[in-house]
Amino acid sequence: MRDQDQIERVAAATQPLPVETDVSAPEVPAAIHERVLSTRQLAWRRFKRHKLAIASLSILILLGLLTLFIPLISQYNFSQLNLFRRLLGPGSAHWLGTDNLGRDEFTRVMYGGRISLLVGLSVAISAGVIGGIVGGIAGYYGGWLDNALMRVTDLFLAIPFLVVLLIGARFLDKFLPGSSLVHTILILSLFFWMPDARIVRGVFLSLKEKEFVEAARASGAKDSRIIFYHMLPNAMGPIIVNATLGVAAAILTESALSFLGFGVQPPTPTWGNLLNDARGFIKVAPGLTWFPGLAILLAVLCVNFLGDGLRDALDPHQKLGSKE
Amino acid sequence: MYRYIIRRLIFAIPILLISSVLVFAVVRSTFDPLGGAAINPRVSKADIIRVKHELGLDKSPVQQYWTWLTKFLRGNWGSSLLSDRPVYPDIQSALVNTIVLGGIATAFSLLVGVGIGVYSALRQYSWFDHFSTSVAFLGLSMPNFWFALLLQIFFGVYLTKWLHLTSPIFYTAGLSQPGSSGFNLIDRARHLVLPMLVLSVQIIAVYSRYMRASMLEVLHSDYLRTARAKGLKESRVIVRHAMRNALIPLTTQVAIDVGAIAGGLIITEAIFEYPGMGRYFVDALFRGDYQQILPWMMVAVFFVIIFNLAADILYAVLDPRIRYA
Amino acid sequence: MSVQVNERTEATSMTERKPLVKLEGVMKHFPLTRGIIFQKKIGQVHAVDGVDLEINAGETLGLVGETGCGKSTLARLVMRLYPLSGGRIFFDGDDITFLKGRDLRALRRNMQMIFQDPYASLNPRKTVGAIIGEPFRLHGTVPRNKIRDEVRQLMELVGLNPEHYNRYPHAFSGGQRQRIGFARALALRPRLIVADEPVSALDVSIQAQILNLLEDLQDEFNLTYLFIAHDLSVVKHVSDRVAVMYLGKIVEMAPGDTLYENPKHPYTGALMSAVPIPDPDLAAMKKRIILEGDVPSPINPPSGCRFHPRCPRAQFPICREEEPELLPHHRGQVAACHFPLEDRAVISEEAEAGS
Amino acid sequence: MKTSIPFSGGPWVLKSWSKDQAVFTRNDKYFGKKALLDQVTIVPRTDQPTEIQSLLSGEVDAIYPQPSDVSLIDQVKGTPGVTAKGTDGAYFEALWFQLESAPLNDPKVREALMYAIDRQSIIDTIIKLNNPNAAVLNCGFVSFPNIGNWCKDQQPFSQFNYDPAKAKELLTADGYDCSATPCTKGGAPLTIEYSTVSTNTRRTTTQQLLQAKAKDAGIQFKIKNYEAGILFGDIGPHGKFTMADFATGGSVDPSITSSFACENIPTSKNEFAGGNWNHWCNQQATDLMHQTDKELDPAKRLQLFDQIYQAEAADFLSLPLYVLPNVGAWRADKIGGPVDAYIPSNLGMFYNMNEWYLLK
Repeated sequence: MRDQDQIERVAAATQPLPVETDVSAPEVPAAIHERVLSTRQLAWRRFKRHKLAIASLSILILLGLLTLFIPLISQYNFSQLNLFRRLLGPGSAHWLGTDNLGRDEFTRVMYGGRISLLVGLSVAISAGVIGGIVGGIAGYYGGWLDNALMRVTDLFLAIPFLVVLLIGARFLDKFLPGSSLVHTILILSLFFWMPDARIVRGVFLSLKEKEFVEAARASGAKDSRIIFYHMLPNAMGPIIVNATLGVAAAILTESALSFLGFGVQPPTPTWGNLLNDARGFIKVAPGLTWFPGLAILLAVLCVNFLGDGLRDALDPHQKLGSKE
Repeated sequence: MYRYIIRRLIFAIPILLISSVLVFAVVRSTFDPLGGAAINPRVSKADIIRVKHELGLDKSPVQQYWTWLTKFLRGNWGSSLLSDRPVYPDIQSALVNTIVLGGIATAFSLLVGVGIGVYSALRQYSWFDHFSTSVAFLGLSMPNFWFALLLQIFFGVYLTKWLHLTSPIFYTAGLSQPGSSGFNLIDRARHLVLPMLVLSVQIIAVYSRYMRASMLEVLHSDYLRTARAKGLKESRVIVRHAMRNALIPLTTQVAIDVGAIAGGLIITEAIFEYPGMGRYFVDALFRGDYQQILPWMMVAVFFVIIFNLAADILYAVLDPRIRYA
Repeated sequence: MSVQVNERTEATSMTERKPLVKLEGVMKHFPLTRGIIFQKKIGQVHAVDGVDLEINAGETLGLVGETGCGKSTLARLVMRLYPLSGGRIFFDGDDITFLKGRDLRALRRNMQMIFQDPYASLNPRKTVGAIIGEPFRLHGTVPRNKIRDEVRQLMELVGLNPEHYNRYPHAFSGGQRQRIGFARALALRPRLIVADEPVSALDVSIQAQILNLLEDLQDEFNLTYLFIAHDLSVVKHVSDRVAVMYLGKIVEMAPGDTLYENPKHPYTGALMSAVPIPDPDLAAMKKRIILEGDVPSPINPPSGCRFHPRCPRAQFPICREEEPELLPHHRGQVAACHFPLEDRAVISEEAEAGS
Repeated sequence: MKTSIPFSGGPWVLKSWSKDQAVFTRNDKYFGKKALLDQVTIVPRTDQPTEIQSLLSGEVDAIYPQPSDVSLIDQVKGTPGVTAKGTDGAYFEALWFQLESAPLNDPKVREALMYAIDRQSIIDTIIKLNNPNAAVLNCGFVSFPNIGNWCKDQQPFSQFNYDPAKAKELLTADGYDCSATPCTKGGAPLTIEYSTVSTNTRRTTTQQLLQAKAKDAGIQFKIKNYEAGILFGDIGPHGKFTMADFATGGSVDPSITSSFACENIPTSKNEFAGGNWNHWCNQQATDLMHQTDKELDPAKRLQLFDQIYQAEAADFLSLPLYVLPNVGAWRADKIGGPVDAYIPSNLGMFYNMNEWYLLK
């Protein structure tokens, strides 16, 4: 009971919502006469009922495509200057106007979105991988290893998060040369994995006691196969939900870092540093403040709704047909 | 229970010590202690060597750590290399300011968040529930520095201009009116409103969602059904039984959050020029002032550890299911 | 394939002289710890506390006892799913107590397990085909491209529709799931199958089908079963010999009929009295013995005879101080009791005395 | 400085001082012109946007910010009663080259770089936002550019105007292949690392501007920025940069030996305390520097400095960009007096606060 609560507490401490992770039987036995559906199909069915999540997913896909194909859509390059057309308002030539160096704001917001989304996704994925490994090992082997790993996790959770990010950025700058984009992703992933680790550990602790894991061992499966082939797929639901919410948190954190002047450095635009650049023109060209801000809001909102929908879909407590 | 608490307290000491080693190692290896001095062209080579010796930077890392720790514990926190101001009084006042801001924001958010959460849970799927859920999502997804920026420009520039005021209704920077001395409640409040608002948006969103979830869980539990079946008044069922139990997880969450406040208001403080811990840290970081960063980190980490401990103990005290021998 | 068959015939002939599985003083203690980083051992659960047992090739050994008596732990010890705290296990004459890694996995080909909970023992994320086929993949006994056919054959063998190869476990009923578990256990053609309460989670109507299936399979594959249950009537139905376990120890072991007719240990007697009897006359004669008190905690098992706090025949101080040994009574019957029950009809007499 | 009040001469007495504000009151014992205001409070603000914000909202009455890439004049426009003024300041901003780091260890590349940098566009786009009269800076680096004669007539850097074609020509002559952008030599693209203070938006905007412009000259700038503490505490002294943008000031009576002489190249020998971050070692110039330190006659010193300037330009030591503007803005509806008198000076806008008064 404690563990479960701990997971929820910690999850809530580091991300927007308390995650109602499931660590019990991940299956709802379908009555035999029902049409036989795979777990995935059942999840998809539940997901489809979540209108907001569907809408969010569509918006995100659209946004993703826009940012990916922005070189084809826009006639401008994100770094292309036009010093004669600076700080223009929105218009037909420049949909969202231009910035202080006469660069097309629409192109920059989209390109910035590409970087921000890239950061969000990479961070969520690598955090998921780190957390999955740490939590998996801790949950599977238990004992002193579990204790040691969980104390490390606690330690990472305990240190003020942004402080470590700021100091960590410096640390990397000093000891590991590389682009600020890679640094930002590295640093963020290094401080986003703890909720994943806790969730995976919780799921593994309960799965470990499941007979199908014993059955696998009795069949002669190695630890690695049991962990990755048998247990991990059963932990995927909570991991995916958490990773989704992690994308949102990573986008917000990256933009905050950039806003403070850390994070991804110009000329690579991100939503955060676009906003930071816009501050000096808030009266002259308010659009420069509004558009990147709204873009962050929209993207993060959609990711959060998507995460919510996924939680509903992947949470096996929820039976198909019941209205909850 | 007392033994548990005492054991946890004793246990916190090695954790604090280990943290201090880590803090020292990380800060020492990341920052050049004299990096700040090097900015100043007037500092001579001889001075640097002298200061190096004074600070004991020519000794072994273990000796350095030990000297630093013993001094730190005795209250000798050193002085900033750049301004030569002693660090202790500045961190103290910064800490007080941050606790004031964080405390008020947390208290306010708790009040609003719990209210919204409980009401949403009681009226699940009502328009209020849907509305508050949507607003909570909006709050969670809002980049808070952006929100702060919008608030600043609205209250600071536009509203002041439209209403032909000489000073804004809510100030956009600082702690008190420049030049004022002493404490003026109204002035202080006018400075606190905007940063508090920015902080609260997210906390309210988290707490209300959290409260709603745990309240729903309690409402669907067997013992509550039993309480109802016993014929208790609905209001009593809600307040005495449901809310009390639903508040348990939130309480520990709040304890953890409060611990993080000491080091965690960096963005809000930076934007609102609020002279708290976050601002102190960012200033020190920008200048690379090792002498300021080290004690700051220790204070922040100390708070986190202590409040995490408090959360654990609170949890043990509040949750009757858990009994530690 | 042919080589394997040869081996088996040879092995079978050998085990006529030797038991297939032999347990010597097997113990399993689970430590109870406290503390976060520095764990202090504050006690241990004596789940299995010195068990000697032999399972002969081709027989079915039933193991009964109340919930929590350690029978499931014993099953897992035999399967080497847990490390032992003490004692030795021999399989086919070889000491397997300390097998590890590759050797241990190789042993799995010879012994398999069937689990109690048909819902928990199948990985919900894998198709039936993947579940049954996994042993083949793990041990490479069947070429990859043949696995599918082999699995379908197994499904047919246990009474499943091979068409359902690609379905997920949630689409099956409890009985069907247990059949899937059998198919998985049989895939490697093991010599020993440890069945841990294989029918206790099933409807009574399905129990019989499954038990019959077990018997059919035993004949067909010359299997040896360690059959665990808390339901004596089921055990008696399938077992050649029955061992009774109480608080981590075997208290009595005998051929099924002997045990039923002439229990020696008062605990067995009490268990037997709870078995429903199809003959109404006999049933009328019989009185149920209700044991008083709870099962004592395995953390702190009673001294001497572990049954003494609940035993209606206990005499002090001997029962409290001296641990009884397993002594032979009738042919093939052993029991550990200072004051064993007298032959026959004792049950009702005891019951009257007790009431 | 110590927390004890450090000084109290002049027209003001420091009443209290903390990290958040410094309060000055009139020094009634001052021998000169007594201050007209009873009390003045100085408060810190992070950056120019915030300072402007505070002025516009009426929270402060006068600001004297570090200019960023923000249009002070445009931002203030439209708020009646607020006046802004920008002039040349006392510091100058330049691109500094670390002469020992590739590819800038090749003088030809440095020469081409001089023509690849569009200084005029920096002035037009960024500096004029704060100082409408700004112009490209062309003299050497020794003193306050607008004080005294040190930077008056000599304009050794005026020859370097943005000319991408010429830059490419020079590079081609140096063995670079400029058929594609960026130019390449032996397959390796011509990339120059360009560093500055990451939190200074004026500089990062300049950077992006120059990066785009240099592309036309076949040169690729790779941007690698640091916080001030790292750039000036670690990267600069240890010579870990290739090209960096930062400001420097001189003194009224300059000596440049510590900044440019051979012996002041930071090395492990002098514990990296030397001021010659450019690693420029021109023995002739160093000798001239030593002479200037001994020369007492200002006219002769000026001549010697001129020779050093020439050597700087000839060695493509660095490229001066602009004089950092001094900007100030104040509520003209509230404050009277010669508020803007000292904005252009190195003494700062608040130097004559004692002559300011409140309008009723």
